[in-house]
Amino acid sequence: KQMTVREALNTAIDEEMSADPKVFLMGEEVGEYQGAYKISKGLLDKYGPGRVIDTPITEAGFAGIGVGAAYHGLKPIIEFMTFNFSLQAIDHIINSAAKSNYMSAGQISVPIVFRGPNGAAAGVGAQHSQCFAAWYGACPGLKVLVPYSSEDARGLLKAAIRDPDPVVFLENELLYGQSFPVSEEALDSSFSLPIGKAKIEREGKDVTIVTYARMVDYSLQAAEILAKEGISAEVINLRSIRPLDRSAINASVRKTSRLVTVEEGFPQHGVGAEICMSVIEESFDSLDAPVERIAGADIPMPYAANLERMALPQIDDIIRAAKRTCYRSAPKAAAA
Amino acid sequence: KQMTVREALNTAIDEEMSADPKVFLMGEEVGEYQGAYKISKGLLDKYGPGRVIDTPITEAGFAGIGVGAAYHGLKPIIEFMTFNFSLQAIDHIINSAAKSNYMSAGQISVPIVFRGPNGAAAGVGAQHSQCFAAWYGACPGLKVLVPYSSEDARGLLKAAIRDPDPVVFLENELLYGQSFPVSEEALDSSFSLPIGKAKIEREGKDVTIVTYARMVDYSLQAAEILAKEGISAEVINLRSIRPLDRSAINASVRKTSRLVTVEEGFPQHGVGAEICMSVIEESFDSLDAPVERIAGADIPMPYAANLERMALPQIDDIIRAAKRTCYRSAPKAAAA
Amino acid sequence: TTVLTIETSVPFIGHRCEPPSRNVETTPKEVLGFFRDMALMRRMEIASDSLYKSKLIRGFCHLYDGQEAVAVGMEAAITRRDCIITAYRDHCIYLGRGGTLFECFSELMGRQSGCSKGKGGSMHFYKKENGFYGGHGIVGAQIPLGCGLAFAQKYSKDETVTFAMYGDGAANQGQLFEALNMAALWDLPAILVCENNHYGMGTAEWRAAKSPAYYKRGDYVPGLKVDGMDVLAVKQACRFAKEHALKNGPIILEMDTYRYHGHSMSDPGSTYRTRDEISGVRQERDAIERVRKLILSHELSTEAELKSIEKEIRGQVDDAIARAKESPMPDPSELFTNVYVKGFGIEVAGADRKEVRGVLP
Amino acid sequence: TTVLTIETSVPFIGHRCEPPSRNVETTPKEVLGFFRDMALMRRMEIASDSLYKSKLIRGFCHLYDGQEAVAVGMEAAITRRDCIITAYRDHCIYLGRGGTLFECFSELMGRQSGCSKGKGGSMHFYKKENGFYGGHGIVGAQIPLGCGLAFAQKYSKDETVTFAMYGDGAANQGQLFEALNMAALWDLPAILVCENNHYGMGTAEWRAAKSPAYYKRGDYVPGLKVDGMDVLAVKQACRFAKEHALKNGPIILEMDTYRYHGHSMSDPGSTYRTRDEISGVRQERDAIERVRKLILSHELSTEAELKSIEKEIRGQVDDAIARAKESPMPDPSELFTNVYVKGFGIEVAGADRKEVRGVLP
Ligand SMILES: Cc1ncc(C[n+]2csc(CCOP(=O)(O)OP(=O)(O)O)c2C)c(N)n1
Ligand SMILES: Cc1ncc(C[n+]2csc(CCOP(=O)(O)OP(=O)(O)O)c2C)c(N)n1
Ligand SMILES: [Mg+2]
Ligand SMILES: [Mg+2]
Repeated sequence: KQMTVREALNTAIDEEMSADPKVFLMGEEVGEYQGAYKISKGLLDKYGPGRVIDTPITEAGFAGIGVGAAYHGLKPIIEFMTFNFSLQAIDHIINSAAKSNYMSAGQISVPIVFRGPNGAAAGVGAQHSQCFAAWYGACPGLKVLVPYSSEDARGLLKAAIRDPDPVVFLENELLYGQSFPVSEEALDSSFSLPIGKAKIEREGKDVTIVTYARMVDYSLQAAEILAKEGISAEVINLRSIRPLDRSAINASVRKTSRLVTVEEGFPQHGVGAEICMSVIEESFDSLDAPVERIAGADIPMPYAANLERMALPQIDDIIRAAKRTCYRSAPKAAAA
Repeated sequence: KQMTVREALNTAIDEEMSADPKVFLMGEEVGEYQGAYKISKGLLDKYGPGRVIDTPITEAGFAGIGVGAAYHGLKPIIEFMTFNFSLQAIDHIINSAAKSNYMSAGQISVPIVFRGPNGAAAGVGAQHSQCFAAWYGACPGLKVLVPYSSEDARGLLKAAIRDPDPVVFLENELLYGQSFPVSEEALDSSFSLPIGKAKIEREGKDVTIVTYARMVDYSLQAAEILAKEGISAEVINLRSIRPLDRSAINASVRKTSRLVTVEEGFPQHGVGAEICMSVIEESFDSLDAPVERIAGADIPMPYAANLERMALPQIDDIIRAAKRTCYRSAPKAAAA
Repeated sequence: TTVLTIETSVPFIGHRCEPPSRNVETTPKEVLGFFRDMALMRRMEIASDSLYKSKLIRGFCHLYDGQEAVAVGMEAAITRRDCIITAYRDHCIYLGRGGTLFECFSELMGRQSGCSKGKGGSMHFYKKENGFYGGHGIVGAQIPLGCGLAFAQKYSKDETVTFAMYGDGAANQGQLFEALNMAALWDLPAILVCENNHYGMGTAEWRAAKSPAYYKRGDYVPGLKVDGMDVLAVKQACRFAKEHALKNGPIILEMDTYRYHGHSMSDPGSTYRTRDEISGVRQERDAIERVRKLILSHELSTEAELKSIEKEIRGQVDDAIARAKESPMPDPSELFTNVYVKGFGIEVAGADRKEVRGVLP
Repeated sequence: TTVLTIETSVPFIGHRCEPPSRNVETTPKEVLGFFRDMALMRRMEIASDSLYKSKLIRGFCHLYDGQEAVAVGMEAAITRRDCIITAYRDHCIYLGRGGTLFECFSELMGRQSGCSKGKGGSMHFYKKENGFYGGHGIVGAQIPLGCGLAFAQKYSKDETVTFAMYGDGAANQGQLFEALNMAALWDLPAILVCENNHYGMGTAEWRAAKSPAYYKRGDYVPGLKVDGMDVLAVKQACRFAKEHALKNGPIILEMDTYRYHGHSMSDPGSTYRTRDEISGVRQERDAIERVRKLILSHELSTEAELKSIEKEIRGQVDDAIARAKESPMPDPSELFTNVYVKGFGIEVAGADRKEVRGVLP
């Protein structure tokens, strides 16, 4: 069976709301408008305005209300229309949610999910295109999930909602409409995926490509092309940025001896840098070539289509980096 | 001459305010109270309430007002009582300040400084101890400075105030009272330090220790002890997290072949990871040992003195890591 | 020249202030200018709608048609040394501040000749030399920014004011209350203009605000409720507000207005409001039709002349679009310019730092 | 038992509500309990001051002496199923909710036996089983959090309410206005208690707020101004507010109170206010002295008996301190516990991940 990521998220929320009356959904336009990106379609009708709650445009306020409700034992799902707007509420995510269980020595747990689209969409400019995986992933107390496929979306969101800790759940707008095959098992309402475990999307032996979210798609396409040129790439879909599955990454690199990281976010202090560090820490001697990093350009996102394309990783970039690790260089005409 | 970091910051602001009437200081308790940490002592008296402005406890509001004033051509210095509270205002730092010059293709420049103490103080618990160097350092459009000594503080703050771009200036509360020698040159009101250049605080040949802010102090102490044991450590004080002085770091590592990174912040996606990546990217073949990372523990900051100590890098940690890079291990009794 | 005195559609309603007179002075020239300016804005937005549908404009695009009287009436009361800042629904504000159709369409299509060289996009127009400070995508953020502009004006003793525009949805944002408190404490010459088009995206005002009387939401700050579909009322209110702000500090203007289009191009705009409601406003309150009637009833011009103005406008718009379409995309070297004013000659990386690198200017 | 009816010091002042009666019903037992509870709090804070000075307490430490009537009067009107949340000035709220002196001093000294096992510190006390949700260090953050507790109470049909406490300085925070709007839209049983001690750190209320009438700052939300130094007035107001909130949604209580100490231990508390002002409040409005007088004038007890209560309290405090001092620091293994409820057995690193590693439970 095929299912879009949108359906996967929608059914995950639906099933968890029907399983647990403590779960509710709150955010801007989640109810009557059916979600700015229609993720919550039908839920207001089904669960009513007591559990599907439209808020004013006041992220700090409703994120704080969500965290307070979680302190009291409810299980809020807080939707940010996009994660760019989570900056208004980030103090509650970090200081009110992530740290409370620790500061209270376990008295105040915070079973909450913050979710919404993260990173670049298409043509939405600098203020609406930022990826927050590295930022949230830096913070102890949070769990940070980054689904790619429909199975990821369903399994990880269900796990997130059931999890007793605060989870930042980063979706991707450009994947919402994408269809993926889903297994019977994944369609079961009891389905969930383990938090903190990466998935090997494609096995390979020459180079490991570690990536997440939409870049898994690009990396798989790159691997396909590389295969034709005789390079066998292993593609790891992280699924979870925090906890980071260091053992899966290191196991793969110990096999392939080469590593390319791919992310859409800004490079400095990014996910790629951490993956590199984790491999240097644990598998330095296995590396046959420098780790290659492909990331968003180190600039605010431009609007113009040609610049936007240059500002984001492309399949070619991944291929080129992978070849470099195998010491086959294919320089690109200098563009700037 | 000796000068405390507090005096260095105070005189830097004072001199720049006296040199340029467009410079003003705004924040909580900066005026009548003389600054929560007395950085602005005497400035209200000297410049009056029109230029030393006490605000209500509304960071989003006054940071936004500061950025707006900078759009119009003033040069605001916005003090956060600590950078933890910058989370309330972070949207203005990122979306209103860092991205405007780019989005407007150079029409709207934002000559503003956001400054205040960053990272751990002593015994102030999880909500008041976070280091934001890696977060802000990830964002194009910002410059991020991290002074260690009094000369750093004076030279970098003066550079920041004069700079036409938004600067995040991360001070350290525990260094405010510390005295450092300052040169004649640094006392001159024309003094400033270049943004984006690291400083070699101590030359060495066996291992490079790259660090910033208070950890420079610890690293220098570690280097001293290492020297007694025959290991010559080069200590690099980054001074600037963004731009990151990749060439200074790589030049040093190419000399020593070994690298230890030291930071107080959380490890994941931290400054150490980026430094490691930058060396892997540029000097992979020079590395004789895995890069070693010393960082804040991956937990919210605990209050109790013994736990707090374990949560922060100690001199011993740096020594041990440096020795590991030289293949002399000295394991520590497992503590947890 | 003749001076006309026209009565506003409805009385102003004041909060902690004595409202200005309903009788607004104007001239035939001004009224005809209003017609032309508003018609031009309307046409530009309709054309943008088509360009979006033919995929020449990408991403978010928020149209202003219906609300033109606010932009035009405001300009009539102020100078270009006064500042304006607004949210993402910014095309017409830009035009009102002296921007050209060509730069506007170029920006919308991401061309080098755009007002932000194609780097900003629909939501990020600016015209600093005429006091327009954008074009902001984060709901509510422009309010403290606007108060900051006003802070700078007062600091520099400019005797000018700032109009910070925001929607009814934005009116609940905490940073509004933070900024307003400071503006009031420090008597900043800030005018908060709430363009109440009665919906924030799909949310009706009363579902988002316990008290949707936005002109009163400053509590201790004065406010004025204005018919935002009556360009003369807007002008009168803005003149009044400017005077007030220079003397006494901040004031809120609630402009009762309406957007004809959906929130952005992805919103049909008809699920949360009835078609009757929309057509009712068009028929009874439309700002351009109001001015057309005024012109005809006062015989300032003829129906035929107005039609020919409209035709001329269509030509201008079509021409600007044609030229914009011909304009090149930004040069790839633009990728790395403007990240900083002063880049120290530092290297900056593209997606693959080993291939695409720039040196910051 | 005897019922006493006592008149409050001053009348309540209502905003958009009919204030409750000045005549408060109480009993001798309750009044004596007030005396004991407030005296215990006072003593605890004075002792904390000494412990801080002898460096047994580290970091920030914000004392509550002067404001005891708020914590005690509030508890008298509510149950432990009602929730309280406050800022960093939290020791006495914790005590009021049934916390012990021993756990309090242990936490202050960072011991394993502390109410947060030494991990929280002065600002982060909690007692969830009695409805106390902390202990928050970020000014204003506890207000939406408190509205969230109220949200949960309403969601779960608990028929209970939440008291969200904040200072006059916090009262300007935008998130207050955001949360209040939602609380009002959704009729949440949230009571916003503004403890107006007239200074936020070194800033007098009028320097931080254009309108320091905090009970009115909810604008469209009802409010009540209360003498926060009169424990019976506080009790009356809280009872009134609880009833109101269950029926009609949020309400603001402004408690006119005073902190005797500086803001925190680093603030002498005397640069921005006069010593006369402080001693004036102590002499004329002190909450404990008011109750002492009440007890003596109504002959509910004797001067000697009250002294002996105070002596007993001193003993309790000294004893708790002695025991807390004996208590061990947290075990190093605690470093990695409670980061998550469910750690999946994942490894977590200390400063040197190759040496100190924990496995998350
Ligand atoms: C902080 C933030 N939250 C959410 C959004 C998404 N968003 C963009 S416009 C909008 C509605 C704003 O409505 P209103 O303020 O009434 O202005 P209007 O669109 O009607 O002009 C929303 C929710 C945003 N851009 N910023
Ligand atoms: C967001 C934020 N900004 C600044 C601070 C620093 N700070 C701590 S308490 C305080 C004063 C608060 O005053 P008030 O709300 O009146 O409470 P009081 O201390 O008088 O009880 C300040 C500025 C903080 N903790 N959080
Ligand atoms: Mg609107
Ligand atoms: Mg106070």
